[in-house]
Amino acid sequence: MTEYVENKEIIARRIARMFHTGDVVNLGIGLPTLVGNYVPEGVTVILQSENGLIGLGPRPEPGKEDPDLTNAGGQPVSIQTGGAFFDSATSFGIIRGGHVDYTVLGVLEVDQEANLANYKIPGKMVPGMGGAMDLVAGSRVVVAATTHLEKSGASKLKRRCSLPLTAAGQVDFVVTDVGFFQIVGGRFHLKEWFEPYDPEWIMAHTDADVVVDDDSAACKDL
Amino acid sequence: MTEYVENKEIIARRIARMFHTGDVVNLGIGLPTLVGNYVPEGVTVILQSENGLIGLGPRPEPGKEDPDLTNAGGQPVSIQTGGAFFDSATSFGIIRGGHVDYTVLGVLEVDQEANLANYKIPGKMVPGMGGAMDLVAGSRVVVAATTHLEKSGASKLKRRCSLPLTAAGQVDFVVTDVGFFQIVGGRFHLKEWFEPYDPEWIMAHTDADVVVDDDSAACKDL
Amino acid sequence: MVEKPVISALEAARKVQAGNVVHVGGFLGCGSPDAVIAELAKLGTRDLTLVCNDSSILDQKSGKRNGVAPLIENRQFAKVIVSHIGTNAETQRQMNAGETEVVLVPQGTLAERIRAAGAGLGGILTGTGVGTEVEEGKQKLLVKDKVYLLEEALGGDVALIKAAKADRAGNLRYSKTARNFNPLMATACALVIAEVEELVDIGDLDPDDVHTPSIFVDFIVVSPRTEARA
Amino acid sequence: MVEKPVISALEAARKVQAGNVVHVGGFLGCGSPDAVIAELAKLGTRDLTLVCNDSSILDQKSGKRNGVAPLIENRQFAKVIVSHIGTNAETQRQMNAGETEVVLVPQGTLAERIRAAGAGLGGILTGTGVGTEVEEGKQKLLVKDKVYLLEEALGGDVALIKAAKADRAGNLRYSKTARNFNPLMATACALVIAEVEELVDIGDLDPDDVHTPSIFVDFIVVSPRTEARA
Repeated sequence: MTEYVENKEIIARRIARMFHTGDVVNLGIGLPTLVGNYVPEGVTVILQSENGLIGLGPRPEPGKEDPDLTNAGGQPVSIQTGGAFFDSATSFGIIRGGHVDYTVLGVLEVDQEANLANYKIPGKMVPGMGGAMDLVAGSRVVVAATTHLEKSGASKLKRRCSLPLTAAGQVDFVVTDVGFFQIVGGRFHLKEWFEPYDPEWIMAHTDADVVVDDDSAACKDL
Repeated sequence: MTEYVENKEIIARRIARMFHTGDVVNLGIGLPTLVGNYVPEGVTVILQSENGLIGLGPRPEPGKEDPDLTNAGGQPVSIQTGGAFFDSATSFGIIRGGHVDYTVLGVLEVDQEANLANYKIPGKMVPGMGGAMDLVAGSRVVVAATTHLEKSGASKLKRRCSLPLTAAGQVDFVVTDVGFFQIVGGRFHLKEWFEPYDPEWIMAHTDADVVVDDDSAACKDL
Repeated sequence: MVEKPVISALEAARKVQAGNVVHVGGFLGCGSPDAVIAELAKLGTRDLTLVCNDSSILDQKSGKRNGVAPLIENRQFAKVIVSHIGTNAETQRQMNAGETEVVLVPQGTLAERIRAAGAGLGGILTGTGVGTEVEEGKQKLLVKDKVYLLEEALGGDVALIKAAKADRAGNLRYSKTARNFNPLMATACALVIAEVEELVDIGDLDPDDVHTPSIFVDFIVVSPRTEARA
Repeated sequence: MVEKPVISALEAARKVQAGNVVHVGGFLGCGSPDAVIAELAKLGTRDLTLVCNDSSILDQKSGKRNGVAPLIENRQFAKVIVSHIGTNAETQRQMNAGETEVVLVPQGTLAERIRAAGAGLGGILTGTGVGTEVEEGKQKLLVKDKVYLLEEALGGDVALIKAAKADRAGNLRYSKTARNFNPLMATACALVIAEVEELVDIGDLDPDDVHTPSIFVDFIVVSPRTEARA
């Protein structure tokens, strides 16, 4: 059977294809940030950053950083022409009010009931939820971005999350480095698989109910 | 006995003396607006207008009116240097949040339980409450400004309001053209009387419980 | 940034469908989208629900009318949700005659209910209206020994708002007290149409000075200020 | 307009009393009142409750620290109410050791709870946290078939905020993402101290461009930007 090799780039590439011009997108820290690098030419998305801006731009050249202009990870960024700044209540009004089309975020676990856990490992690591709970509860479409397997080989996709939830029943899509999944009716529907992995491999390496629909297919030229 | 002669100016004059420099004050439409004309020299109050500004200034000269700059009655006004504009949610955040020190407003009825009615006469006149309910519920100090008697001779100060209430138990002071009242413990305490009226006259012409405290006195040089 | 379609006042008015809940900005006519309102009055679209601070000024004696008054006169609203109708006797007449349903909401509560809809909140707890007719039929909650009314979010289908200036992306700036309910309504409706006096290029507005970020605005109508407004 | 007292960072820090609930602006140190924090750290005032977006950055390896980190290191807080402690391992250590009580609040809920306190609301209904540990001990309400948590207003005794510019009346303007929680906290505390980089005359700020109106601000501390901040 195919050996699993972690591939974050393919996850970012596939998610970036979900967007259309004009979509408002919030990209979480870490892997989701990579998504911004792969938005197809001709598609203009508008990045929201929950610390208070619309029109997030790239990191400035060294020496041009402004301490008053950072992203939600505290890193120096820029703002695109036509962007806007606002306070945290307005920022989360945008998020909670459904004005963000897509939120992409990393997970510790995601399950077939559309639950997501990513803010706490009791007794071990408690970074806090930051803006994640609002983003998952409020965004129109929630995309979980994750490698398919842990370093240990365990499936990140679960029947039921064991860690404290970030939000219940809010995840719409899960994109891993083996496939593209939609959660519907308490199951992971494998809509696309990324070769060399195939449905058989994926079912064998996912600790949850995976359904392969009639219209599912291999995803080409990622 | 002294004959009652309506005198709105004396009401406005007495209320204007309540303020200290820096107080944030909202003046209702009609009689309360007059209060602004009598603020003592050396006292600088900051007028809030619920339609969205701090630093309300006088009506501009004819021909200098700006259709984008009005008071809560829709009349052309100006803004003082150092003022600020904001939206209606912020404006009522200021009001409800206790950031307005004094609200002065007219009444149809005010009673000894500190209730106030000024927005509706069922079946007859229903202008609506506008911002009055928030102003009375939210301001630190609520001052009811009213002539003491109706044209009919009936007392505006009541044991219990008969009209629908604007707010329950929120009025602190009532200033009429015969005296200055504080509401405490379910009674009108006459703190000052305006000559030629005296406590005897006032008790005889008020349809409510009026108490004259030991420190009450005639108000001189109004 | 993505440019927003610039349409005519008539095209804007056509986007309002019979039966819609329509939020209209303005305070006694100050900051109301007059060009779009004029076209909507001509179209005569009916059975609308109005959410607005007030029913504007309609003075039959002086002939003065502004804001939503032409729509009230036309009886285009089945229901109006406002804080004040005292400057428009026709609204009161329609209410008394049972022709139009009038719901009076305290102004601060109205502002927060609209904001709540835009911000994805189910509602807010306010002390305003406790002990008055406003509390009828509402849930009362005790928080830290104080009684509050639960007031529910109030969203809408279409927001017709007015700003002084837009850039082509749809970022807005309001002028003075013409701001009032406009920025709140921009967040609270499925479709948002901004009538503006001036359209500028993307980049002409300082990102620190944008009052309504572009993402809230769907369409722009340009209607320069005329003498008639003053 | 009335001028506000301009005081030193030390005088400002002295206004914070042991046991106070202190709101501190800033997001991972961006937009935090560093001069006042430095003096408060020197004073060592204890048993404080912190309300802040996060416990700032404290990286023992690189030596990088910002925002409220010096106060955390000093153990001046009996309790911290924040959305995130992941960039300050010392907060987590104190929490695990039972030295400091840590209350984690979703960031949007934290922002709204602070705003609610400033706006005189008892609380707000949010869908955030439903079905998670955040809902424990909270009232759940059903509005239009959706479940919401009742989240209560969160005010404070003192707000230590940071703005780019103040006029002498206390009107404030923030810069870029250094705005964050600062304007909310300015409304929510009994005493508000604004640290600013630049003080200008009354009249120098356009009333349409004021981010925090003067009436919210009690004291101004002027602390020009230094290279150290960048």
